[in-house]
Amino acid sequence: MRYLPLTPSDRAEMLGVIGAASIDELFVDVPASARLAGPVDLPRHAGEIEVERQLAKLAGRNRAAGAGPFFCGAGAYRHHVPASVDHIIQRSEFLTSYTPYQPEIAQGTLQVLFEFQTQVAALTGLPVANASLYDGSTGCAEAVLMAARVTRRGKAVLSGGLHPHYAETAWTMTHPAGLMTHRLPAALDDEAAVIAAIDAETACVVVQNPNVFGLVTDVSRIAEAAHAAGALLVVVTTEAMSFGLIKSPGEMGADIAVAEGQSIGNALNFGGPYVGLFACREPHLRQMPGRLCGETVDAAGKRGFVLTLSTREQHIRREKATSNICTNSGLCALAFSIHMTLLGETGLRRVAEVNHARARSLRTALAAVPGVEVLTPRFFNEFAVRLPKNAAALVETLAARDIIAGVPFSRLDPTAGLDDVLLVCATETTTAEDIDAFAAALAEELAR
Amino acid sequence: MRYLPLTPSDRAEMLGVIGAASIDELFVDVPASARLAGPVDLPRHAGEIEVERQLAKLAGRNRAAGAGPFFCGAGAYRHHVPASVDHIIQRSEFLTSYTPYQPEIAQGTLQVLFEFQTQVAALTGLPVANASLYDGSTGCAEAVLMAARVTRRGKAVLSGGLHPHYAETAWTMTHPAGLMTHRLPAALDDEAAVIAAIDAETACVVVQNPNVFGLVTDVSRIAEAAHAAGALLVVVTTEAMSFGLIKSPGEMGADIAVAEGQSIGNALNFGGPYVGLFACREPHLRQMPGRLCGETVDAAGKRGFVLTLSTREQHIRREKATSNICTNSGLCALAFSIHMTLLGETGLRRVAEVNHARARSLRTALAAVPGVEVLTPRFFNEFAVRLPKNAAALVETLAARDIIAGVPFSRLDPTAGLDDVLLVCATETTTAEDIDAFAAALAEELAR
Amino acid sequence: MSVVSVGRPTRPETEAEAVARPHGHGLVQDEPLIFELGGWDKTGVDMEPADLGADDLGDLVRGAPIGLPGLSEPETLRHYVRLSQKNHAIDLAMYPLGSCTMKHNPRLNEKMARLPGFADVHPLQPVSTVQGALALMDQLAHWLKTLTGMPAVALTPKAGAHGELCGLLAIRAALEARGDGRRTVLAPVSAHGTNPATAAMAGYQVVEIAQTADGRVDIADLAAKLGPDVAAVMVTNPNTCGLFEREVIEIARLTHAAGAFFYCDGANFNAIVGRVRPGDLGVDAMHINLHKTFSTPHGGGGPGAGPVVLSAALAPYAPTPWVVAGPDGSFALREGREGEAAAASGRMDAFHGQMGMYVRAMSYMLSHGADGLRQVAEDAVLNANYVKARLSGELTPAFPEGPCMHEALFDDAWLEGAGVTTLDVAKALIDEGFHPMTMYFPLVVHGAMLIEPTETEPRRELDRFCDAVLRLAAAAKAGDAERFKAAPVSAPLRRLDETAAARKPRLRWTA
Amino acid sequence: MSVVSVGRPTRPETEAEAVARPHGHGLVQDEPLIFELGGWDKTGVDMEPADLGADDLGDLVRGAPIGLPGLSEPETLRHYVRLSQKNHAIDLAMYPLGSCTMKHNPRLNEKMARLPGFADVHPLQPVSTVQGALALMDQLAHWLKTLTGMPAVALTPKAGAHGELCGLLAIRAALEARGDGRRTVLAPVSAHGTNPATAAMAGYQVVEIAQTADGRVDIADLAAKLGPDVAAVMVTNPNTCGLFEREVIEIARLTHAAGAFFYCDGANFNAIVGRVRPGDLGVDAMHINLHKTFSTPHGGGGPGAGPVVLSAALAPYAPTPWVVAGPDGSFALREGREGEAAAASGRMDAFHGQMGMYVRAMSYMLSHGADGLRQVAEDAVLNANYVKARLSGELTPAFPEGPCMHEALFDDAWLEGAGVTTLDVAKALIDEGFHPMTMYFPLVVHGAMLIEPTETEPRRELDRFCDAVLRLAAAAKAGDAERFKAAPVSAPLRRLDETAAARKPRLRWTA
Ligand SMILES: Cc1ncc(COP(=O)(O)O)c(C=O)c1O
Ligand SMILES: Cc1ncc(COP(=O)(O)O)c(C=O)c1O
Repeated sequence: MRYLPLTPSDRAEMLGVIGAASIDELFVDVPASARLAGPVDLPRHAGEIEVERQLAKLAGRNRAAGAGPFFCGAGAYRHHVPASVDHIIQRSEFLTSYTPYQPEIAQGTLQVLFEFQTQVAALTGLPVANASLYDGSTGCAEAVLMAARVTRRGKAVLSGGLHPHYAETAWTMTHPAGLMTHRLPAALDDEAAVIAAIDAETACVVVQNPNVFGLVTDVSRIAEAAHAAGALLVVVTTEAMSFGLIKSPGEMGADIAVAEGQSIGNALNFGGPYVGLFACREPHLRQMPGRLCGETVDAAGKRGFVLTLSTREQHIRREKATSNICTNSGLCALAFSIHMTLLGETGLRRVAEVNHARARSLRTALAAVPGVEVLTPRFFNEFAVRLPKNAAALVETLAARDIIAGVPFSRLDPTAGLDDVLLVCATETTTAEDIDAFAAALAEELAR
Repeated sequence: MRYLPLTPSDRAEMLGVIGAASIDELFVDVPASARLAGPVDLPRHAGEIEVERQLAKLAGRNRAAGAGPFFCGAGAYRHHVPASVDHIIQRSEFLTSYTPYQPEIAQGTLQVLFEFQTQVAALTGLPVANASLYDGSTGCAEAVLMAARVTRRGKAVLSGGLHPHYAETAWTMTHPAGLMTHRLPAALDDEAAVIAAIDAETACVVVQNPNVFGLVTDVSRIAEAAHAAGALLVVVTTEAMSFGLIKSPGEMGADIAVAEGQSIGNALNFGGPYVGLFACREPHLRQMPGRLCGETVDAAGKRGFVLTLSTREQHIRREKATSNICTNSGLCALAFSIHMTLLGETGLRRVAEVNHARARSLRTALAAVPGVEVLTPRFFNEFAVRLPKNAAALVETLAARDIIAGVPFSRLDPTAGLDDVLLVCATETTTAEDIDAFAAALAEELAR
Repeated sequence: MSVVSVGRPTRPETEAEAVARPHGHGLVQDEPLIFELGGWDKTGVDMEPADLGADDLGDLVRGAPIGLPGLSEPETLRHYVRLSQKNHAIDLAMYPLGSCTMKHNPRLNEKMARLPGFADVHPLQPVSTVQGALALMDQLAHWLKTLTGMPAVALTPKAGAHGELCGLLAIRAALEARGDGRRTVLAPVSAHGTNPATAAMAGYQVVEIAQTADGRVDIADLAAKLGPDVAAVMVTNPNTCGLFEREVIEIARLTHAAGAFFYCDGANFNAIVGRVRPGDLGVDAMHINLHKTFSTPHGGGGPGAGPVVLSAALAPYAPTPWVVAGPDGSFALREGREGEAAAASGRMDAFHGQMGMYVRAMSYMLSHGADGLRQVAEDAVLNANYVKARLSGELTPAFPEGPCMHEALFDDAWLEGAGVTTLDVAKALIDEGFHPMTMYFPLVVHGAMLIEPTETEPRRELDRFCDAVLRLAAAAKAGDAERFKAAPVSAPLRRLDETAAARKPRLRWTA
Repeated sequence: MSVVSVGRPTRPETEAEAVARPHGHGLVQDEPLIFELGGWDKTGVDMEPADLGADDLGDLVRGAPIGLPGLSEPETLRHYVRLSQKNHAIDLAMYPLGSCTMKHNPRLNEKMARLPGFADVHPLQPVSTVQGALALMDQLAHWLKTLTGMPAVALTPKAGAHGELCGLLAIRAALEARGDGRRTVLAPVSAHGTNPATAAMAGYQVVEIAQTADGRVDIADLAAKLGPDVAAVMVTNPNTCGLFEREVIEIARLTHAAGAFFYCDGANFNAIVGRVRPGDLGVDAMHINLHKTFSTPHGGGGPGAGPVVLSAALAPYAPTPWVVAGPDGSFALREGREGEAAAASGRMDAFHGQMGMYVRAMSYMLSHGADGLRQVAEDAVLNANYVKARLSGELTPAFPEGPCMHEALFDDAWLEGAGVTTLDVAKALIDEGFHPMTMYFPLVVHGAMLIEPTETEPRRELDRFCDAVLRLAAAAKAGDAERFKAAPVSAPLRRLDETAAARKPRLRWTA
């Protein structure tokens, strides 16, 4: 076996040093009834050629987003990641290291995390950011838990513009601790309803911007209402690229900003691994979940970085920890940070503008298709359209024509009664030809 | 431009430090008539997305060997290269370093070269090997030049089993210096003719083993004859994987062994870059072309490695150098050495045996096709067949059926009168299904 | 270009110089923060500007400077390559962090995960266009179920701790389904911090179970604490002392008899994979860290993946989404609470979990096969026992009797009177070229040193490591405490002041 | 796993310690040779054994042990990753090797070259199945011809020196075609060693041309030496002193007037790409090092690629194979001496040259475009002149008058009396974290130091480099020769004994 360096003679000699007659002797503590006599019923080992063949065959049964016209967004976005990002994250020193518990030999990872935190703070417009969570959806749940700790209240108001899967994840991860999630019905713009739902029990209000229908809104009125009621405002962003064009959560009054960072540096990966961005205002720092990297000096006075404030964490505080999270999204955060370093402010704004422009071209093209109604008035790179047909069925029809037309809203929430709503997205990777092909095929199918 | 770090203000400030008013002032030495006023007539710069699209489109117009049944050999071979090989050679420290002229900060490359030389020496069965040449074909020409220097004679006898492109390259690179290449007609086995061609002017005899028809022979009788006449025997091997199964050139009396190392560690790459292996007997060491890495100690007595015997080389000896080669095949040699380290003797022998077995299965399958005659009695992983039709035409026909059937001999030497001969090859990457598909399609086409 | 080496013989080194330059050291490039590299108006990404402005967005457009520097590609490469060289890594030397299973990360896995058919696929594409992805998830599920002897698995948890939560939520849902509102989870003191933290997140109170002198769960104490309010017993097996819970079947029996569920922390599954099936031990739920046992890279802190295998009793309470194999060989996704998902315990995250890790784990499993995985467990245990045997003469094993499993635990009794702590030993190991072992965990042992070599360490590296530890032991016992206090001296930095960092946190760069 | 950091404050470093540990140093793993790692019966490749033996091969089967160790994949990774860290690299810091053009190697190039449609294609596949490869070669040819203003290009040479040979062989063939047996090549003393070595290989005698005081070809001497036996004049432009040959048009005129051909060594094309076309200067043949100007990686010594652009007079004598574009947009290969290839000068290598490098170079060219390539030349020249300007106060520029092109040449006059040589300065630069400049080349300058920053060096790195050189200059002038003699002290090894290596060569490992 190519991954196992011990030779039969190594094994024999080592057993000798140990003083064991056989390897079985080392498993004596296992109850006899549970010791398997031989290999389980699975195939035997295989060489690289064979493994590659099997997996390539499976991969070949998926339609890669880049293989043709493609318009899915709704929480995961196809962006171009520069080749150097993937090159760097594959360096042994980043790929095969652990969480930086021994800072003297982990300054590479630690400095990256410090830079990452600074970038996330800048993007979200908030003063402190952590070193990553699993993804945006679990980050959203953590934000609700954090708000409950900060406010010592038990209710969260979730806007109907929040991604339904985020709302479900928030429910799953917060209800066992006794929190109540008040989820408003799916709606393009429910500012009034959100404000109306805030009460004295409300720990936080969770809104998404741009929301799941792509709508970009000014959430400052909600912020005011929440703050007036002693609640926190959590702003969720599923499309991190929008930070390059849209006012930041911090600028609009968010107390906690949560984002899915996949768009920067990370591939679609059928949904994971992704990277959760998490930032908040300074006073709440010690209620933050996840790892934090801080600056310090070494014994010779040289600047260095360490994981810090770990008394918030499970390995110190155990059941009193701010979260149970341990392994998080280190390498995805690295990829995010590298891509962001390549972009810089100039590049980020440029790419964000291109996304917006492509989405507007897409809107123009789809709006011209008879029967299609564009629902979202202001958007970044995705928006909702109403179709004269069931959206899921239409998506399947177009997929058969090799056009991946977007995400039917019913896929996110089958109970919302929005079966005719389709969410579409365009990014810098979308071409004019892609858009033309989509509009033409859509027009044809709707004309049938 | 993403690869250019200077900003406009950097440029302005730097011109100030230099004391130049404009960049044009730095080009004053260029005759005015030759200063281009603006960019040449080529497209403007392009982002990664755009470049990737253009190149992927071109790549898509080539039939990758791995995309279906594939049987080409004849000097380049499709083998499986473990994923870790390509991973390692992309490490910045290997990829972006220069020839190791400053040994104190190049021990990584130097130790690899020392290990490479040792591996090549072992494989070829000769005591000294160099740090690589461009490829097998230019190595073959260098061997002829070296033999002429060693023997102070001017004629090389080239066996008709030598790859015709090697023979042509040898002619191209040696005739200007006044050497005579006596190239025997293409023949499956021309031992007698080769021996007969040796005379007192003969500097060397060049034979290939396995030869271009795949034939494996015992070249010791030719060695004896050459040595008796005071000539050297150069043994060329285009399929380095065969070293795992076939007696080495050194064991059969070669004075110089030249091989194409592509098979180990390197992709097909449409013909290059490849890596030339070059080894010889000790007394001829100082006539060797190319770089040599040797062991020494540092000022603290620690073992280290340096480029050595460079008085043979162009940068010291100029027109008296043993060759003009400067940049060679460093990274391909690294890939070769890593793959060889992964294989080890056990793995090399195993893979070589599998190659042989697959080729024998291929022979069995093709021999059963009516009208096909197998010409090569003893082979490693490739052999020649005679078809009842023009081989080149048949290869095109089968290509249209997505089977890459091998190399028509006429492609290598259109003048040999062997238009009905097809060279076919199977390796560890060839499956039983590939072979069946080939044999079936061939039978069908021949039956037409 | 060529360099003429004017061959002036170099003069031999003086003794002073030889001392000043410890062997095996090299220059490490200093590297400022990206914010200090002056790239405020640079970018390393070329893109034609958009043909339209964003004026339709009015004052929602971000006006104020964001504060993000950019770098050209050459500068970017240098920044990160320089930083990378300040890290230790598995690929550089042994990384014996107990409980972390720092094993070799095969490069084939990386290559497979990057196939466009896996990497460039959207989680919400029509199911008809992702049949290969679903097939792979189904295959992974089959392997995990077969290896554990369990009937079901929930793939979506993002890491071990998330898997723990998933398992406890299934237990909670199962109890609620029978109207049972139990509020306590029992767990030993030696448990990893995520266990109590997760139990708290899941709404449970944690009660600790005592440990026996030989490092296992105290069955009598367990039996005494089990009662009608206990929802689950959480036990790590092999446990965090590196020992197999001999009485595990009895633990399960007692737990079930009390109407509770048995959650097993499977972080240490590497010790028994292919040799023992948790399903045969009475386990109801167990998370598997794909980033430990199944070789997906730790990446400096993730991503991981924490699938949870479930017993028949818990299977209906798995979270959605999950893959359903159709009779025709096609696959569907159960995403909502329809049909057999009516009792699902919720959704652990937005999509399907960690697909990128599934591919890597599958690539690893196919490579090893049933036979190879069994060998993994054997070699992991052999390596740990070898280290234990080689070090036991000088160090004090926490549990000298009997074999350990995949990791060897020592306490700091051997340092008694030396003026050297476990921390000092760890830092001194850095100067020997190794990553330190896990220290001060588990909490049940004084000054714990937990050494997990994993099966991918060759004999030679184990010996180098043991030799280094034994050298350090001799130095400590010889009274050379100063060396330990000064350590590390060969790392890019000396010891870092963690107290200062926490006292006045500086968590981002400011101008 | 988690680590409790028992926050004992670390004690401040003593002064002695601070000195013993120069800043910016780290541990470098020692690593034996693969032959010393004990892997005589190991392998890192799994493959089912063949179902047939090789008995049909009789005694041609290799019986005796070969002597090749094998290693498992984890051991292999470690071996090479450890070794790699002993190398300097562009990605680590400035690598100002004059004449080598050590510029950034874009990672997009690497990605493109690995597309299966390029990497996994056999050179002898039917032409109908490789139309994309031929199209790429045609496109590369178009770019090279347009950038140089030359009508033809031979792509197949494997590196610069091979390109020189190709060019001289075309010249030779052209002369032979007119029955002209000239036997001399003229080249300046400053020429790179490959020039005379190539001329000798091509069967020519080399006669040196004198150099003027301002570092250019002495036209009078050239004119005097030109005669009926001169086949070619080989001149590097910009030349190896980093200067543009002001009289290049006159050189061409004189050469042609004497019935000879003008070969230009194009290794320094980076200085003028997009700003000057060699075709406008009267050049007949010029090789282009794709691994210099067009950013394909040097890889520790290759592979490179050395396409040769040719004038109309030489075009018929290009070597085969070459690509022929059909009117229908398809491509054919001219492989033998049919048709317009009747006069071809032969075949430079077995297949089509360095396809892998063509893809990388094309990726680089498309990225830069005509505008970006022009900027490349400008920034390369700007950076070199900046270094020259910053260092000229303390060092002695070999040719102080006027600007240099892409590299700045200094002699060692400034070291006069300091007891420090060019070699010492080079080794001392290693301790500053930089790769030394090219030293002792070109031969026309005493103790030459040739500094080529390239356009991919940021201002900040140029300043770091200049500061370091100026610090060293101050130290040398202050009489601190000892420091220079001892250098390097911070590299993985001290100075190596090259004399001993050559005296009794040990060129392979033996047991
Ligand atoms: C015993 C044990 N349980 C649980 C965990 C948590 O796993 P993860 O880090 O994947 O969340 C760990 C990992 O450190 C562990 O060692
Ligand atoms: C001026 C000059 N000419 C020719 C060459 C030879 O090029 P190559 O190394 O690609 O053979 C070089 C490279 O070092 C050079 O600097």
